[in-house]
Amino acid sequence: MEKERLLEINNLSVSFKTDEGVISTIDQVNIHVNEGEIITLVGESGSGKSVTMRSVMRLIATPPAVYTGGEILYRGKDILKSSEEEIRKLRGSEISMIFQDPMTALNPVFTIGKQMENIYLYQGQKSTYAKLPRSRKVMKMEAKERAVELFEKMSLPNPERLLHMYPFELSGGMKQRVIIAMALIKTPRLLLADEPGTSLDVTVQASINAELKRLVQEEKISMIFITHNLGVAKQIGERTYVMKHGQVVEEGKSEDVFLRPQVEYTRKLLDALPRII
Amino acid sequence: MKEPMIEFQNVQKFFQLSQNGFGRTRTMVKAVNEVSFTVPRGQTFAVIGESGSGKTTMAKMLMKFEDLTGGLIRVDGQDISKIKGKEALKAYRRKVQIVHQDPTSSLNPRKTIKEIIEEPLIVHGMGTRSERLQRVRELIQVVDLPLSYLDRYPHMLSGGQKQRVGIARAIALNSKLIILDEPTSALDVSVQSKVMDLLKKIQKEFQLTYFFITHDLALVKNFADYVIIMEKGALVEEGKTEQLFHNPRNLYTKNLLKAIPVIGEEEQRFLDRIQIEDTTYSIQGG
Amino acid sequence: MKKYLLKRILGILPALIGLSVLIFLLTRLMPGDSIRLAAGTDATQAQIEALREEMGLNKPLFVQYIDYMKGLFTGDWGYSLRTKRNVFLDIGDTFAATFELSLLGMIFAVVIGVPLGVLAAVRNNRFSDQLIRLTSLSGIAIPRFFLAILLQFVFAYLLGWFPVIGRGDMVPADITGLRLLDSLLTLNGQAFADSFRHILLPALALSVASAAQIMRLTRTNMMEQLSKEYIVAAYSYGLPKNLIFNRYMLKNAFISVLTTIGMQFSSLIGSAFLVETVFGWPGMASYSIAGLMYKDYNAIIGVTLVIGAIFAISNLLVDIAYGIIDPQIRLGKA
Amino acid sequence: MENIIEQTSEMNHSSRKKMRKRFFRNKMTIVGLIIVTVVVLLALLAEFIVPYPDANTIAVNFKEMNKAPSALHFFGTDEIGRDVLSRTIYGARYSLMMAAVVLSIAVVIGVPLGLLAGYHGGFVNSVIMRITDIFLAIPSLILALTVAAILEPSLMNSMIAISFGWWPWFTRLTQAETLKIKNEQFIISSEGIGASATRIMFKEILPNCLPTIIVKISTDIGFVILTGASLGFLGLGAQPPTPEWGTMISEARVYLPSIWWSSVFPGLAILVTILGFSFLGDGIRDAFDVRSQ
Amino acid sequence: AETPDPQAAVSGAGKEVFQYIAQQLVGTIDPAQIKDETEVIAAINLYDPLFYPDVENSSMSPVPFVAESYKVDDTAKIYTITIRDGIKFQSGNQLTAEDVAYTMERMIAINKGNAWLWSDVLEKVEATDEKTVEFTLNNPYAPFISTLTQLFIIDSQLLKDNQAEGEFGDQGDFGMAYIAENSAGSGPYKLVNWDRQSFLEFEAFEDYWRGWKEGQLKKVKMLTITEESTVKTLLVSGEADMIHQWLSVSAYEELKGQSGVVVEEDPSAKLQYFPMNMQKAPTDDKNVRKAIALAIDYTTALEDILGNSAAAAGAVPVIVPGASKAVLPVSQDLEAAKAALAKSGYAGQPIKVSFMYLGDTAQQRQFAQLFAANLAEIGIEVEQTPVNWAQVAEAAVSPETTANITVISDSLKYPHVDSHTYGIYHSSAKGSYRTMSWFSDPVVDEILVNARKAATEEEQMALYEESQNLVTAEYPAIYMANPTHYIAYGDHVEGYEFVGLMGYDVAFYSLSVK
Ligand SMILES: Nc1ncnc2c1ncn2[C@@H]1O[C@H](COP(=O)(O)OP(=O)(O)OP(=O)(O)O)[C@@H](O)[C@H]1O
Ligand SMILES: Nc1ncnc2c1ncn2[C@@H]1O[C@H](COP(=O)(O)OP(=O)(O)OP(=O)(O)O)[C@@H](O)[C@H]1O
Ligand SMILES: [Mg+2]
Ligand SMILES: [Mg+2]
Repeated sequence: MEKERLLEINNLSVSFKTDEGVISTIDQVNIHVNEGEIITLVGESGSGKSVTMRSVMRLIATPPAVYTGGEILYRGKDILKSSEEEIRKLRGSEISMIFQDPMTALNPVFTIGKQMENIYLYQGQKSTYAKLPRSRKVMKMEAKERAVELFEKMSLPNPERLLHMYPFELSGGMKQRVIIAMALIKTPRLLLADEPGTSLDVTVQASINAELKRLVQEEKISMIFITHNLGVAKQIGERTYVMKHGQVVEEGKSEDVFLRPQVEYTRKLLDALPRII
Repeated sequence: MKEPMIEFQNVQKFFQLSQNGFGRTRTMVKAVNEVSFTVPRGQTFAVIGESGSGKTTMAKMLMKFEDLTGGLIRVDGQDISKIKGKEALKAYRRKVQIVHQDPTSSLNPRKTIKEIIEEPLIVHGMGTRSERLQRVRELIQVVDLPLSYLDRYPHMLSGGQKQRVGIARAIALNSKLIILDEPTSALDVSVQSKVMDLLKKIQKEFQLTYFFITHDLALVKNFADYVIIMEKGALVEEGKTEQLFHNPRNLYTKNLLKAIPVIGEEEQRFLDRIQIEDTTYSIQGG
Repeated sequence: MKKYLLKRILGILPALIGLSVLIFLLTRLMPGDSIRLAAGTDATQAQIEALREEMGLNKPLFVQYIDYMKGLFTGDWGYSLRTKRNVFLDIGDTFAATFELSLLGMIFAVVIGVPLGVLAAVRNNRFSDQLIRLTSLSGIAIPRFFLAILLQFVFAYLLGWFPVIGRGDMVPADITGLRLLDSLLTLNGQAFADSFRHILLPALALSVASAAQIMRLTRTNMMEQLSKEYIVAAYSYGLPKNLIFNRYMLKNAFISVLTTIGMQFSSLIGSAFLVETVFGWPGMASYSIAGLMYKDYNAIIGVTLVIGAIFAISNLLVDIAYGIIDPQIRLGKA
Repeated sequence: MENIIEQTSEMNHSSRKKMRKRFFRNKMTIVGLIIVTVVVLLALLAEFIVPYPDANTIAVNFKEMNKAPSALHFFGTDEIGRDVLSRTIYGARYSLMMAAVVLSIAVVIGVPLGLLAGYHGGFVNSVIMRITDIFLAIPSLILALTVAAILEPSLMNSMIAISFGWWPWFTRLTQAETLKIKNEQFIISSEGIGASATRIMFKEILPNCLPTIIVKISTDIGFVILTGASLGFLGLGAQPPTPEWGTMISEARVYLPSIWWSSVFPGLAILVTILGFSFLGDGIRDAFDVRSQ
Repeated sequence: AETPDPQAAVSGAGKEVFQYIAQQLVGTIDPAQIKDETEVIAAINLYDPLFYPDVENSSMSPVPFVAESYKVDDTAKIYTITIRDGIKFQSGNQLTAEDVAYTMERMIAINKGNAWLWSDVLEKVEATDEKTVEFTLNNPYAPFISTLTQLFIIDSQLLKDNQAEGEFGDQGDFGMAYIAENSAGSGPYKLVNWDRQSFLEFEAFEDYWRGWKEGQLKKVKMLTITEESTVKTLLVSGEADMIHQWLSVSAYEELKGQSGVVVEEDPSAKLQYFPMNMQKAPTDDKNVRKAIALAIDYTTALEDILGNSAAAAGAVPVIVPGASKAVLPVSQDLEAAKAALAKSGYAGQPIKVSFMYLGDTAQQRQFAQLFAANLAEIGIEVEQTPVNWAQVAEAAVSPETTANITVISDSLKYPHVDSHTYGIYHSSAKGSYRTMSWFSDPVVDEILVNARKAATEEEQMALYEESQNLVTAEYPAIYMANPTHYIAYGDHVEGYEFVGLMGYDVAFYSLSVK
């Protein structure tokens, strides 16, 4: 049974204007995600995974980026043609993103609680002075409850205390979990996870990935999971897209892509993996 | 039997933290605590452990960048704590070389590849200018890079190429012991396998001993002869690679094995066999 | 935080002691005979010798230094050869004026520099950004004394909007010696207005270069913030722009601006000497410059140490502010 | 083989080209470059350019004193009838020389000390940095004033006086850079090779500090000129009849506002020169892509 | 807004303050320690001297002031002075002969400031009764009465009441601590506020013995500003009422054109001259000095630099009684200069002279440049040494440190020709900025001593003139000008009268405003 198309990237092309001239970075990329689905995006460094995802969030500055073609349809509406206002309303509440590096993705001078609260209160608002839908006090309470709930689900110890801590007081693993919780505080429909925790220890990374997958499934959130680790890709996504030099070279059910690769490039990548038996 | 290349006997290294000027209150970090092992010649000896478990500290002690807090390290039969004075140190460092984790920061961005590879030769006063140049050319061919790269600066090279330059420099002095501190963790899988192949080739060619630090168990499986596992400064498990994979005993080792992301069904089954009795595995992180 | 502060305070002392030794040596190295200068051209040899003895200048240098340092803590800062008074009193008379001027200059610099910097960053490379940058550079490039003369000429002489010189005649109750503050404390609006009219031009002349520096730095820092991952993240959460700019970015950008404020304060106090000369500001400048000309040992040492101390304290305050803003330091994990 | 060489030089070329491109990206940089070139040329060729070469000598012409700008004297004449334009052009020489001398002294003293302190750390670092702190504990203008007063005012002495408080900044900068760089792995590698401390400091660390140092030099040029002018203003800088800009302003300011030309033009010269160097400095910074402090 | 603000009244009163701008800070207000012009200005307004120049008759010769009359005995050694009746100190005490004696004793004991005028000549001072004080000299001393213009009478009772521990035995500190901060005189003004780094504020002393008339100044602020352009701006903008005499000539020329400003010019008793160090090569050779004196372009100097000043005729300003008529102004004669140089012991050698001047004074810079150009014409190189005033005083200490030529502007220390003859050229006067020629001649010494004790005025003046003739023949200095004395004030100010004695021109009592 076909589910609803949540996101559809059609023939997306992106170029960058640099000192050396205009460089085409994303070339005719097609990706889609259905309601409740988890897909993975793999590819070597620089293949354009992050640029594609950030395009969905409209987080790439233009210039230097130039959208040379294609469309990004979120529930049928083209994100690339939306106004700033509309985008701001989407961000965080409909589509959320988890960033690659936990060390730099948290604002160092505010407590975790404050940062979560800000998102809960002001997400989608035009300005901090705008009138809030509910009483500020009530919303702050709600924000706190929701944050604690998410922290618990991410197996973070001592969630209440965590709210009063600053990023530098947390370990890398904890930060990465906090970042995930932040992205989910407004319960988006679609989560873009850009290589969460690659800079962390293998064991920590493995458990974070497991927790993330569980949480997303529990909350019925769709997810695009980016990684360059083929093993991880296989374990997490139902479907997989393989990217190379800004193009999608192979896509399909993860089982198929990894066990029966159709494309030479995918095969080469798989061969390069060290075998343990 | 030949003398081992490296011998660690109850080696300890403690760091003092938060030294304030007044009180005597000090916190100790036991970076390496009572570790003993021997590394035979001509083999690859792998050290595995999570971040902060003391791997790099061991490498630093081997390089004589750090003194020991306790115990003894012998390299090539020589107690390295006895090496004193500039000249002796220089001579020792001809024997031991290191390849670092991050290929970008391990090359001086303001020097050409030629200058970088040539540096050890100059420092040790080896050969005339033209002889040195000859040697640099040889070396760059050993690591499969085109000669034309000699005049390039590091930023014009890809990660894998930079790591090759690092390797060329490490073998320039004909050192027999090379420390590899996570040499491929910053590289893509496909590049990683090429660099590892190169390292294997060179090892065979020059009979090198590798002290191989990593946190990637899968890599170890294909590359190392012997493995030790470190956890919080202590050696928690050791053994021949095969043995360790088939019969892990330590909880942490098991967790590490379970965390290897694999593709094949067979491999998955292999990992699934590992039983973890204790399920209260808590969160850790750097 | 406490430990951090204690460490900072203790860190200042060696530098100040070092400074005292340095200046002490420098003054004794001065060629020429300051005692003769002080005694006056008509003084006899005996008079000169007497004065020399009175000043303790025939003792060994080391002893002189120790004596001086002892006096420093008991309020005996030595006798000024020129004014014939305890240097402590002389500096006390002039200190508040210089301090008020520099302080207001600093406040102006921040109040002008930071918002302009933010504006320039927001309008990155557009016309207004270029204009702000060009003006700010000119602000740095124009000699402060020259700017002071120009401001005085235009606003006091040609337009007559402000008084030419001085601090004004309306002296509020002397509480801190800072007239603006004192008149606020005593709710004396008249005196406040008068003091403000007098201090405005000199403080402005003083602040321009620093404002320009702060503006440039704020701009650079804001630009740097723009590319920070947590700012991109903040956008991705759909947060309003003003929240991102005014809190997330500015607070971080301001931390590094803060560190230079201490430095700017130092250059402000230095330049206050120039500006005071032009605006007849009754501060330490004329006292110090005359002190230098007359080789008035104790005056030079006194002034230098006071300025060194202000500088150190202002850096300390900056550090405290820094600690308050930067949680990493506040929570003592630095 | 030929092909390879060609390819290499092309790569080198393109990196330099990138730098050049970054350098020229901002139009202000070009303006700065032009200003600096003109000022330097004026300084070097003053004798051949100035309309009244004797403005730099003891010649006097009291009949022509304090004359407003005219076709004969574009910038007017000063208190003894000398051509202000000529003196302003000569002034470029002294101001630039001042900057060059002060910064040379500061770099020669400051940079090696900074390398030493940063690289060796520990006791050496403490001693050097504590001494540096002493010099930094007081505004550099005031330190320069004190030293200038001690040394008897003259151009040479004001340069010494300014240098006195200038080198610590270079020490501090170099030390901070060295601290950053010394933990880079390429330094550890060099140590691992057995390279000597001197070699590491000067061959490995120094080249990496250079961009920062050069940027600092380029922005400092203006500040040195300003400080020199301030000393001149307080009568402790270059002495008459030296046509140093600060001294010229200082001499002529008594005639303000009616006789404005003899102080305003040297003032403008300072302004324009410093603007030029600032623009250029910004360009150099962009070229090296070193973040401003 | 209905109720009048009491503060507004105060600010309105601020307008009544007469503002005078001085060029230099006041270091001390103790009459026993005052030295320079601004200090004398402070003294003349706070205190009353025993004698005062005869301003009413436009003469500098001293007339009794606090003194009522005086007598000299036949030996010309004992001066008996009667004190005027009814003079009250600001403290309310009556001014008596006791106070005069105390003032002089204190002066000698402290031995600073003007003490040198009397320390060598005074044998004793004694108040013989309430009204009479007797000065006994050890030698006849012709200018004695003139020097008493510098004796400002102190309230001895007040000082004794406020005496602190000190080095002067039963006189304690001679009230030095007290008088350093407070005025203790009978002068027309009381000190109300003194900010040492910028201003003094005076207020009229209601019971002043000469009384008060409508329009006289009630409140005066004497403010020190060193920036010349600021001083001009202050006067033109009306913020200042009167400014000092030390601006550059061009500044007064500029001010002349401004509406509402009066620039007053007077021929002065100042002497602009350039002592040549007679004990340092090459100016130790009379012919070199002569050559230098003849090489200078006096016309340019007088017209362009000094703004139409009178040429100096020798060592004593022309308007001072006793100035020698035989000495004439020198004028440029390059041929004669070259001839003199050829006769000198340095003929044929490269000659270099050092020239010391105040670098921050426009006029002196102009002189330096002019001299350099003029002397180059006869082959003498000038090494310019711009300095500040402190350095001049310092250099004056010995012949070695004194430059070959120094720029000096000198005014009468007391209204007597003795100030410019004995005070400069007698061998006993040494080591001050006035004596940078290092002139020393036993014949001149003797004439000067004789002049001081001469029996009749005629004889005395003849001796003073003779000394001048002898001195100038040696070319100890380049005598340039008796420069015009400038002063500028707003046109609402009346009553200004030029006196010519240092500091006396700025006696606020003589002024009034419309
Ligand atoms: N702002 C930019 N200006 C110029 N080029 C850019 C910019 N951002 C990205 N690129 C280029 O776009 C390409 C794709 O980058 P992207 O970050 O999407 O790679 P990625 O697949 O996410 O790699 P990684 O696994 O290393 O994160 C790269 O070649 C990169 O250099
Ligand atoms: N110079 C030092 N001073 C204080 N503590 C140190 C120092 N060097 C290392 N440590 C501490 O010693 C422990 C071991 O560090 P080490 O660098 O050897 O770990 P590692 O196993 O190499 O980790 P990674 O995988 O992150 O490289 C860590 O807790 C570290 O914080
Ligand atoms: Mg990416
Ligand atoms: Mg490590």
